[in-house]
Amino acid sequence: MDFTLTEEQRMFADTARALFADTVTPDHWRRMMAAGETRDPARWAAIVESGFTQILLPEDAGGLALAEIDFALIAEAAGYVALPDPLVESAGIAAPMLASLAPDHAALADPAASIAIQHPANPLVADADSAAAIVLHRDGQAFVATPDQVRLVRRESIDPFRSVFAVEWDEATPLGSADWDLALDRGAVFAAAQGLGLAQRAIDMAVAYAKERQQFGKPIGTYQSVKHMLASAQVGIEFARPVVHAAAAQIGHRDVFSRARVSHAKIVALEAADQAARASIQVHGAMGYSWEVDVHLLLKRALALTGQWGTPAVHRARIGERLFTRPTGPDTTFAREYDHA
Amino acid sequence: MDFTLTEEQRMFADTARALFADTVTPDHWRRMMAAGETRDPARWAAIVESGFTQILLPEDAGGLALAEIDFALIAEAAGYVALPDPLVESAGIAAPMLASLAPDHAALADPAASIAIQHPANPLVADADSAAAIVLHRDGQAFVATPDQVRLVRRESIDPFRSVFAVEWDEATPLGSADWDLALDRGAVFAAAQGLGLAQRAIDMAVAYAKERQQFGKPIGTYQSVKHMLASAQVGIEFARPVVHAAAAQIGHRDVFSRARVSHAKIVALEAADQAARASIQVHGAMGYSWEVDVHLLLKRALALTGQWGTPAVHRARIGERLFTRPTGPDTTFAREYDHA
Amino acid sequence: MDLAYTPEQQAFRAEVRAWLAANVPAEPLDHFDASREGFEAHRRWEATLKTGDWGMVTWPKEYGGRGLDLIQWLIFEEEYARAGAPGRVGQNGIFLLGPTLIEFGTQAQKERFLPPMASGEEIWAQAWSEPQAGSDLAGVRATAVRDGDAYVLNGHKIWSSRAAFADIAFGLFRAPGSERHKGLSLIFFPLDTPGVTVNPIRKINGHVGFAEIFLEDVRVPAFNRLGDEGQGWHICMATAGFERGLMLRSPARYQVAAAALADLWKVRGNSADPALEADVVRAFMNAEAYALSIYRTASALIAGASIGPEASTNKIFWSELDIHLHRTALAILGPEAELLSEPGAHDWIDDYIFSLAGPIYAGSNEIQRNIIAERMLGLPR
Amino acid sequence: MDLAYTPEQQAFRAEVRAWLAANVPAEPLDHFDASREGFEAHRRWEATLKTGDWGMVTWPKEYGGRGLDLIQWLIFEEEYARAGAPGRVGQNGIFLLGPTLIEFGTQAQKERFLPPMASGEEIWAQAWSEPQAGSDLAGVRATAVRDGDAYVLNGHKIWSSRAAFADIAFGLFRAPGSERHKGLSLIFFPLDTPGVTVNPIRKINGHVGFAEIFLEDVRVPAFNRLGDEGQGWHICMATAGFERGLMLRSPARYQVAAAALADLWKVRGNSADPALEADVVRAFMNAEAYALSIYRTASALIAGASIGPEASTNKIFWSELDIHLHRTALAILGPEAELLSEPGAHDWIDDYIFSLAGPIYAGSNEIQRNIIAERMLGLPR
Repeated sequence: MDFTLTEEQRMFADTARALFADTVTPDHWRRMMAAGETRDPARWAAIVESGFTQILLPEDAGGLALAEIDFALIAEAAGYVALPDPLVESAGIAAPMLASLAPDHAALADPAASIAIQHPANPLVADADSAAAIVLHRDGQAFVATPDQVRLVRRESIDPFRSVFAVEWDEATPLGSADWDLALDRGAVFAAAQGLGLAQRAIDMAVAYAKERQQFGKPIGTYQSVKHMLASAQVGIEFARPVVHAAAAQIGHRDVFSRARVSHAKIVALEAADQAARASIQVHGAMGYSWEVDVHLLLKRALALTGQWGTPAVHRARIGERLFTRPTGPDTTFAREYDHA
Repeated sequence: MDFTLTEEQRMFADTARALFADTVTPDHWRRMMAAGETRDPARWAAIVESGFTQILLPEDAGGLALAEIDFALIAEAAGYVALPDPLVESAGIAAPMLASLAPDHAALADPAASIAIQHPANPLVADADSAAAIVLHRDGQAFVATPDQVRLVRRESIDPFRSVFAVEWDEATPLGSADWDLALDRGAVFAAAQGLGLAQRAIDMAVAYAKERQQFGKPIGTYQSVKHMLASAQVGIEFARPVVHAAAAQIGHRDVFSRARVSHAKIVALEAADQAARASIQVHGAMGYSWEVDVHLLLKRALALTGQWGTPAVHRARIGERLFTRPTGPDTTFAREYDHA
Repeated sequence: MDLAYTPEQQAFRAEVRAWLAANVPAEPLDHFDASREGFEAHRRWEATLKTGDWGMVTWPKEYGGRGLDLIQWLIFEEEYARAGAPGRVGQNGIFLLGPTLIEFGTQAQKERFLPPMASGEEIWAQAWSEPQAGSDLAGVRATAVRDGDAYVLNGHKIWSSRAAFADIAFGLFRAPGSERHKGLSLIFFPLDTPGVTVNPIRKINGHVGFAEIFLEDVRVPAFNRLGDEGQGWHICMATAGFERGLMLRSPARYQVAAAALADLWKVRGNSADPALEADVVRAFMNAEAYALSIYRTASALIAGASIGPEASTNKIFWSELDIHLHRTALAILGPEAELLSEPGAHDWIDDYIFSLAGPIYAGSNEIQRNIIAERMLGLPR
Repeated sequence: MDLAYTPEQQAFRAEVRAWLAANVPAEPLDHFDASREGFEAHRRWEATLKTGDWGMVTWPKEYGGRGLDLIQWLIFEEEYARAGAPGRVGQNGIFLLGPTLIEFGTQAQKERFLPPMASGEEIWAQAWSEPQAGSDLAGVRATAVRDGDAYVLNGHKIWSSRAAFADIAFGLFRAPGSERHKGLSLIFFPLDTPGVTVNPIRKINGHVGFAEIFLEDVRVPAFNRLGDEGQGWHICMATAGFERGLMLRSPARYQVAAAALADLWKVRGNSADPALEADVVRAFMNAEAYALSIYRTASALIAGASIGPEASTNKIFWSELDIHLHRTALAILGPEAELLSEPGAHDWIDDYIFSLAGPIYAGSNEIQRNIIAERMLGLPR
């Protein structure tokens, strides 16, 4: 029993944070919004260069064959900058699924290629237009297509960096049965990890503002109402993070216990993100309600991720299944299905 | 359309407040708790003297034939002192029901007699032991008995002033069909009115304490966390009171609209009481958690009343029926069933 | 207490309903903060309202009103919201400044400013905040120097709603050297006066709902000062009372939204989280409670009472109910909550984003809770 | 990261489980705050625990412990809670003072105080608060005057848990004339020392969980001072860290309560509000999250980290989850929530009342939020 991260995991996370800190500044956000863009080619090249697109791919597909907990730390760093580019869905969910079904697919051979995924939990497909391949879903079976083989209808998300599409298609390359539950688990746990990053960024921005902004002759950060709002939001993060990390570490169990933990992570991490973003907007006052201060990007991303990869209700039902049909109590915190079979 | 109280109504309420301020002081509470008593004969005599037991009785039963809104103001004053004696249930619910079924019953002839009532919404009967008559319920029919004609099994409530009994009985005097829905409406709206009083008392006690108690060199009432906790509780009261008063004024409509309003009043007034009592305990600190400071009496009464005369879930369902099956919108605030028949 | 409308009130409701049914545009207008076109379309709607004398029904007839009481005003608001009539682009004028003008203005000022306010010929922006004076409004630094029959204004205002497209603004200006609540005057300045520069600011939904205003030696007639010189703080607090109180946020809009939420639940509830039904019911309860509270206040005002610090409880209640209501809608919409609406559909996500401004503007809810604690409950400063 | 127990850890769990199964009293004991009899019954249980060397498994063997690590302590706590074993009447000693004594005590102090603490022969009360020093602990006024090899104590302590029946207490005393955080010393005083008067105070459930303590010229040996003279505040903060951190509230009790809540739901859910299922699930989630967080902290401590201001997040989280969990149970119980339990049944109402103390004691949640804001987030004082 050891709940600490390895040196290697911390290094990976540091690398990701440093890369994103350089390449996703508020200036980048604003330039991209002004131009209506949702990807940045130079940034994507740096991401590919760092190997982040290949973390979860098996070695025979040229990947690093690392685990979900490793990728979760990168997703958390991506959340901290509300990363516009499709790293998390492509490298965290779509690529590993495609690799499990069609390891020789051409899109996997190019580390710079992004892959999109249609999933029954999501009505729309993110970044389908710029993908080298789209993994498709029909009646439990998986298919694959390129964007020009399907009809894409763009819908407007409140998140200016989310490029989402209704995908209509008649024919595509069949890939056989696929593990859509595992895709959901990965989608949920990486959304949760992003939620942690979004939440911490929102608080960090609010703290910085509250130290500077003066009202009634002193920084607003000296007022208890501001302190307590942000402290409560930080409590939310502190008790979401261990759940997210445990969920990522246990995802491979693929049983009712691990699925409940993934669901728990998804619910509380996005709640933490929403709470922190709203607190941050309130602390920023009118400034927080303006387009010029970027805290709204965090709020909107948290809002979008809350509904994707399983709504809170879907995930609560999975936790309920574990709670009401399996043993409970303090000796079951790390239980696995076969322990009780 | 006039949402103000009449001069006469305000006078009644003032009389009640003055009477209770004199006869239900913290000293009275503590003496009664030490003695394990739930009624005070001298106080009851003063209540009877003021005519409060006869407000809702018809004139031919010696009553004042006033309306529920009049009695609600007295119930609010009773809540402010967590009145131990059975005025509200006896004079507000049981006596009017008995008067509607058996206007010549002996218990009604004596203004000092208290009457208890068994109702399908409540598992137990309050103050059944000291009642001159107990109105009983079986299969929608009403019966009446004296305490010695039934078997009373005392149960312990967390509220030291609530004397509650399981009532077992084989035979009693039949009174025919009764309007149990009207009894529920009265029980709910007067519980709500008591909730307003409980809530305001809890806040008043906390404000008084927060002005006196010093920490870190100044009164704790200067801290925003204390201010905002109490301000939020006060908001709860301010937006419960108009609902309670409207519910009491409209109870006679006896339609799906008026029942939804009664239910609304019951839910929010007891929520306000609970919120205010918990805030008051927190503001009092360890003092609030001790038996010596009486704020716990308010918390316990609020807790007991929350479950009696319909739980929040029961009342929410009644509001749902109104919301989902009747017209909604700003022109329906004061709607009555026949308006839309 | 009598909670039934009189026959006269019922007849008035019927009159309003009939007029609106005949006059409300069939197609929704572009939002008045979204574009100049949207703004001007709303101004034309105000002119249409004027043809029926509906600009501000509580005002005296000589200023474009109908001289009605607050209950009738509430009935008008109810029918207005029920009809889905356009938002009031003139709200800074008719709901905020107007009542203050009626209370503090001279006869000449009322004659000059009220009729075009009621008709939409002159649309008002507010200019309360400055970069260093938000919650701490007494920290305003903009100055007004008397020069003969005129004032010369200098300073920097921000978060001025409607200022991007409006005609005229009101704001607080201080005598040079004065401090805090003293030396402030409430002064009007047309936004096309030489020396005024207006820079629009986008809200988080992308609309230009705000602007910052730079004033450099802006010369306005002394006639444009409301009340006495140095009385600005007092007047401003009266205006804030209206803003937090029953004028700015009439209950009808929440009742309409709560009804729309119930409709959404009827359509989508089967495929949504069943636990959300409690929130749908709660949203309805909140809207009802707010309406009942405002009716009670209106009755008390008609009976001669005045609004005190309890207006701050209104601000907190409506802003929180608004957020809760829209969050419930988003939760029902689930994975589709993030999507901007298709044309003609209820725009839940945009209304949610708008609701987040509620606890911030018109005095943040933190300030409101301070006011309740100190002035209603008597806790020490 | 490896979230599986080692074979050794599993064997340890089995050992604990077997011992508890053989030794936990079949009938629940009277609460230790309810009566002297209940208190002494718990002391006897501590003696029984001692026969298995289970007094405080993390302590060194020479002081009555087993020298185990924090993961093993958590496993012990899990099995202890799971077995429904009696509450720890010695918690002020073993969880609060003990770790501080191990860090700051002399060899002689450890030998004198730890073994009877681990065995229950000497039961400790805490004496932090004074009438004017609650949240503001640095406001204590009780004094300690050095007189040769002794201290003479004077003052008035209050809200001392266990003091009604305990043997000895620890508290802060100041050098006369010193102020605030300076000049304080942490000193132990047996409650039967001449000059000590203990007046029990009833909690809102009627139990005598607190006492106030009057000290009049109470003479204790200088040996009873922990750490250096004047170092009391520093030591006290270390103790508070344990109190807010993982020691005082091990997660197992909440997991047991959450499981009981799920059982209550299975039995009564059909006749309760269906919306409450979400709260039952939430209570389980909260208990799990708290357990995971404590496992993470324990792993970090084993790896050499130390507990900082984040301990304050623990205090807030467990106190709020405890209240939420019990409120959910009361809501499920509906009209029967007010009733004290029948013998042998889970006492939801009494546990709810107890939970309300959580946000108050061991530093109110308001103080904890200040600490998080100032020391974790770096906001200005």
